[in-house]
Amino acid sequence: MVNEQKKVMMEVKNIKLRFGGVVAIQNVSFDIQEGEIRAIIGPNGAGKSSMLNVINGFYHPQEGEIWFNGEKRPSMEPYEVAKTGIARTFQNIALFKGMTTIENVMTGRQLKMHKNFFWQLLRYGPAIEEEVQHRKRCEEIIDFLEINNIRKTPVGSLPYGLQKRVELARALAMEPELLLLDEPMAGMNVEEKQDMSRFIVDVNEEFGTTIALIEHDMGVVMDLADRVVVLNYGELLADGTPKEVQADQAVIDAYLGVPH
Amino acid sequence: MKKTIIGALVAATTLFTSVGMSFGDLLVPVMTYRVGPFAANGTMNANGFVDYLTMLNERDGGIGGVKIKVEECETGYKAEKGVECYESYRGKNPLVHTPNSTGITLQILAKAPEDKTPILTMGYGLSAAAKGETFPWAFNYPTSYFSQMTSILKYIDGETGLKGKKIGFIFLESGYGREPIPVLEQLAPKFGFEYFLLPVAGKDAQNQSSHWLTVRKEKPDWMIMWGWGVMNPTAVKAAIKARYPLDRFVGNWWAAGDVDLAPVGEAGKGYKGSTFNATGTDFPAVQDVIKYVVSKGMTKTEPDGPGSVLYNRALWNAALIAEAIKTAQDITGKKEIDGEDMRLGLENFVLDEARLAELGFTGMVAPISGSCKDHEGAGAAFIQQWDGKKWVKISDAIPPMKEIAQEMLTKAAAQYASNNTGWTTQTCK
Amino acid sequence: MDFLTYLLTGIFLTPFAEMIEMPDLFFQALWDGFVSGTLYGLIALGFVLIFKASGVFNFAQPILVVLAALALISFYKMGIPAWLSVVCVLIMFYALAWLIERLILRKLVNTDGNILFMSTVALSFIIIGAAQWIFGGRPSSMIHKELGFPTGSLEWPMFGGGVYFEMLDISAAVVAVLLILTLGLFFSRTKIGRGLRAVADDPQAALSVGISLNQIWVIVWFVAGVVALVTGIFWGARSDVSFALQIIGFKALPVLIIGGFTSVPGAIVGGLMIGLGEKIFEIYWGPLLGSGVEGWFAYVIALGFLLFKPQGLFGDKIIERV
Amino acid sequence: MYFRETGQFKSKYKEELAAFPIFEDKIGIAIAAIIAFILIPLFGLPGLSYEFTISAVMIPVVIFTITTLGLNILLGFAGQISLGTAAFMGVGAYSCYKIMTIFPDLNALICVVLSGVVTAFVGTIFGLPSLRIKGFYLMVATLAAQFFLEWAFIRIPWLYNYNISGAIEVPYKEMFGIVLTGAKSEPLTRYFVCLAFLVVLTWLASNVIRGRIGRSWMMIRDMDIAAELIGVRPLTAKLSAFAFSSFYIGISGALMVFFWLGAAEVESFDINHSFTYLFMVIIGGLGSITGSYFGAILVWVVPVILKEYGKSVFGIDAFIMENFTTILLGVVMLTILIVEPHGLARIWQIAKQKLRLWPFPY
Repeated sequence: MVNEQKKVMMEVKNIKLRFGGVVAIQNVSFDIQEGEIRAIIGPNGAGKSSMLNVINGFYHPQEGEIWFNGEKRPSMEPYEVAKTGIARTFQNIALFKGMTTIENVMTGRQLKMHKNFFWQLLRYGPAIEEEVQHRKRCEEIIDFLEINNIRKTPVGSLPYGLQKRVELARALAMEPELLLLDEPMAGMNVEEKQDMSRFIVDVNEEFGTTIALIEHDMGVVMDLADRVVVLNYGELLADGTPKEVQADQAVIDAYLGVPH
Repeated sequence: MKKTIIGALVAATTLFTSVGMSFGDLLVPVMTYRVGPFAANGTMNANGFVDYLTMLNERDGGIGGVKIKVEECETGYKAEKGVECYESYRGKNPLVHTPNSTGITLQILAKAPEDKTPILTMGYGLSAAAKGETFPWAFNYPTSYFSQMTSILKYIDGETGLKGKKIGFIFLESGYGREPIPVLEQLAPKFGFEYFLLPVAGKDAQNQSSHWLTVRKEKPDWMIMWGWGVMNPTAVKAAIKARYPLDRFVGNWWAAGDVDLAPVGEAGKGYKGSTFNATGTDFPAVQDVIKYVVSKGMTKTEPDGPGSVLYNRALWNAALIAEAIKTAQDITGKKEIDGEDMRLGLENFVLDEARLAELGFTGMVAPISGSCKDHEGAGAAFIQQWDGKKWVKISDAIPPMKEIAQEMLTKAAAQYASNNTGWTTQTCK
Repeated sequence: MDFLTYLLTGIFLTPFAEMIEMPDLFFQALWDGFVSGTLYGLIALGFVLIFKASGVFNFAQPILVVLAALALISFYKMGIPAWLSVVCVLIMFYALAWLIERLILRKLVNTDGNILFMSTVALSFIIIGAAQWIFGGRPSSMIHKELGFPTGSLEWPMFGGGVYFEMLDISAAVVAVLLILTLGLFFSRTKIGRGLRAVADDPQAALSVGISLNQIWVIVWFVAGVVALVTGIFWGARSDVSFALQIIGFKALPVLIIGGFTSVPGAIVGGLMIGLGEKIFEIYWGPLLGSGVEGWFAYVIALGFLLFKPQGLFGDKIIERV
Repeated sequence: MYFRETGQFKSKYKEELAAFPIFEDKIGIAIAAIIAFILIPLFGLPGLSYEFTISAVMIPVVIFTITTLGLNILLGFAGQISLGTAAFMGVGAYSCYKIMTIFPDLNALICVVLSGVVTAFVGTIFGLPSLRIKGFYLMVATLAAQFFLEWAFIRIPWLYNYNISGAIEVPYKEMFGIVLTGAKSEPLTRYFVCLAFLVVLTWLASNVIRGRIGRSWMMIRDMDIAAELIGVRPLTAKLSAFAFSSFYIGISGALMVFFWLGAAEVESFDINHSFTYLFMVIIGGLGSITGSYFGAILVWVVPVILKEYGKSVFGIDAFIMENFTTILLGVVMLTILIVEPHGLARIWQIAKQKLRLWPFPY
């Protein structure tokens, strides 16, 4: 369903990332096309999360370049990367425990709200208008992800599955161009996985957000992803449609282990 | 549940009655500090003051037949708590305030005229308060810090001369410690001596090793100390460690109490201090206090209290207030007097040799009488030396350099009045 | 212009000239700095012990020093012979450690660091109130003579003047070194020592391995009490025992920053650095700034460390994971 | 049953975001306002002399509530611990004194606000370490600020206009004919000035906290890494928290000296006061505005009243009462930490919840 000459949104060229002696990523390059669901898979410690952190500006690679929307991106701080429209969720949930669900989702709107300090003080006229307008956008996302019943409960007390969904809601509230999902379905039971997959597909189709997805469950990856990148020990193992990757011998060896 | 309600009711009623009752008494509040780094000295001040007034109640049934109600209020030598204590006596008709701290005095000095209650800071407080016309409501009999510093400098001049000498001034970093610095600034060029300042912050009072290393560096001929609380023994100990000759080390009357040198003991031999009251228990007034109060156990004083420098001075402080109350009663003819009458008493009492003999203070303190213009009395101070166990008087009374001190006091008073617009003054006839 | 020259000479020239001109004073300053450094190190040691073993930053350690000193003097005043009153203080500390563990630590086992830290601040307020009530607020002199520690001082004449070493300070340094060695061995060699380190890393894991958490914590607080007593004796001997010691106790915080939280040698090296640095800076550069700079010097040094080497010299690196 | 929220639905988001959406909250605030503005000025507190109530209990409580509010913004909402509160109050006091002496005819209230701005600036500078260090280390950095400022207040004579005693005296100031500061001012006028400051500052604080900036503080507090990834610049968030909180603390420092104490020495800004303010925030409840009120009232009023009753009714002398209140403070703090780490504010919320179901246990 995705034709070849799709515009490339992000391209990562021979990234090399080292922590002291440990090499996390060994010159990996791949691209993410606009509007597609790009999966990144690989065994534990393959460098998937590190790659996400590189895109996010949290880690700065020793070598390699990142191209975004056709321009070479200078080395940026995480909050600058967020400004360019890249949102993410976290492997082990990073919600704001001191706030309720609606407040957490509202934090996604941080970058969109610009009323300066003076208006904030008075919270009158334009300041309150802006707040209401963004609040409306959040309510839409909450309806979209069907978490209206937990709107006022503090996030810390929510079950695991719902917390993941609130995190997705927060990321969506940023209205990102590129959404990075770090194992959104880890630790979920079957129905929860189905719900989350449906949401991911809806987000991709309805909002047109490009999604980069890290996931272990091959079943989910196969039917969700348009293209798949396989990493192993920090190196690029394979890159292609799910069917091609499934057939690739190197990938099977990596996953099922090779007697050598 | 019932018991607590009754308890609360009783509490409320006694409170109201006690407030009412105080009008029948002569309420003399005193701010004390039995807690914190200044506790040792503060306890002596408090006990002496309270014991003397209790003695008057026991022996003569109060003053002019009216019982004295003396109330302590804990300040821990902190300005904030002092203000709190002052506020807690508003509306209870206190006769006079005894802050026992220069810091607190500065805070309440502006409030006293509004509440018509005089402040007596005996030998401490704002020196400029000596000028009665500018400070109608503040008194610092018998002598102020300016006068004392001139007396000490006169003593040094007598011992080794001042010309070409170097004097180190180590002082507690507070209103109290900084008060006499203008005297040094003024007299240094006049007498041709140089001086350096060694401020000791409250929290460094116990850690003066670097201060005394600077003393070794500067090599002064004389050291003068304006210390209080735990700073005093620490300073003398540090001086001994730094091999500084103790007979060239003079503390002011708040830095030379028994309680300051007891912890140093024999090693402190030679350290000098100025004072205006003699030590020892063989004065009739002290004997009465021991007989009527201390021996009957109606006091918190330790046995070593009576006769010590600070205790006797506190007795004299209470005696001054008692005499002023008596004078106020005589002038106004009223038994229960208020703040305004007390002010008159403080300006008109007469404590000549004869009166001192009656009260039993002969030989302990110099005679002094109140006056409208001069709220200080420019009293003399004499020097005593620690001989390892007790204080020994080694000089007779050294009057302050009157003209210099008075001129500085007038200037300081004028400056204070100009700083505070709308400051009430009085003109004496 | 002359202000600039005054400033430059004041910073670079006069101090060194003074050092050369009066070397005995310089060595005396070094010795005094060394002694106060060891005492800062001892207080910091108390902090490290409890932090290493229970992950709790014990804000009450300085007040424990004051409590130990006051208790010792009061027991002695009650007529108990000197060394016996030391034992009484140790018994008191064991009971206190047991109470603290039972009433506070047991209930706050897995709360986050801040709450535990705040509880020790509250604890220090309770101890201040109780100590003042029971032992009275009056500063009193330490009974180090009765404890048999030598008094008087040695003199080392040099260049006309002389450097004076108080026997008391020497014994303080000796005892401090002994204490550090025993504690260093205690932590690495003995069974309990290893248990302590395990508990510090991860209380749950230690529990699963069978180390009884509560018993370990009582021991730790007791050992911290012993360190507090030693510090109290020597610090009290140098200057009277009173509650102002607590403020000086806070100087141990910068020592911890420099030496690192979890290392015993770090506490001592940090202590010495602060002690020496403070003394020299105060004597030679102090007058330029109006003196009294000792109050904040240690903290400014610590701030410098914080910005460039947060985990201090010996502490283990703090790693932030996403 | 007293606290029935049901039946109060919000049709518009705007109502949802109002300061006190629930009707019962509105009543609660109204009652508190009546007590503070009308009852106490007229009758004072039962059992205490009227002047004492106003000038030794009420004025300090109002001032310390502003301080606690300021520290709560920094510690409760932005998660940056600070032990330099007392020193920042000192900065507020000394800068207000300087402003008043340099511009003698400037209105007193403007001087107080300006001193708040100056303190905000100084606070931000001392907040810079927070960019690199967190938690306990930041606390030691603020300790450096505390001790350095204490040293500066004594050693820079310019700050107290070179007057000998080193203390600052309060000049005589008046506005619209009413005497505001100086010895002649009525305690009642000073009380109302402080109360007005408190009300305005509370309103501003609650606005900012529920807005964008407040949310960025809370994000930094809960998980600063995630906050950064969502677009909150740690520098602006942390420094704005320090600035805003120091503004409040500076104003409370100026009010303390010019509208309560009447003069000030360095001792009123020492480290022990920083601990007391920390207690007020923690006992009151981190991250809650009503918590700041509870904390200030409990930690200041209870000991003062205890001392007053203890002295006059039970004749316990001040020495024992002083120690007793210190112990009591420590014990209350510990129980709060153990029972409910979020302080009185959370206990109040639980109480509200219980009120909703009142006759029924769950």
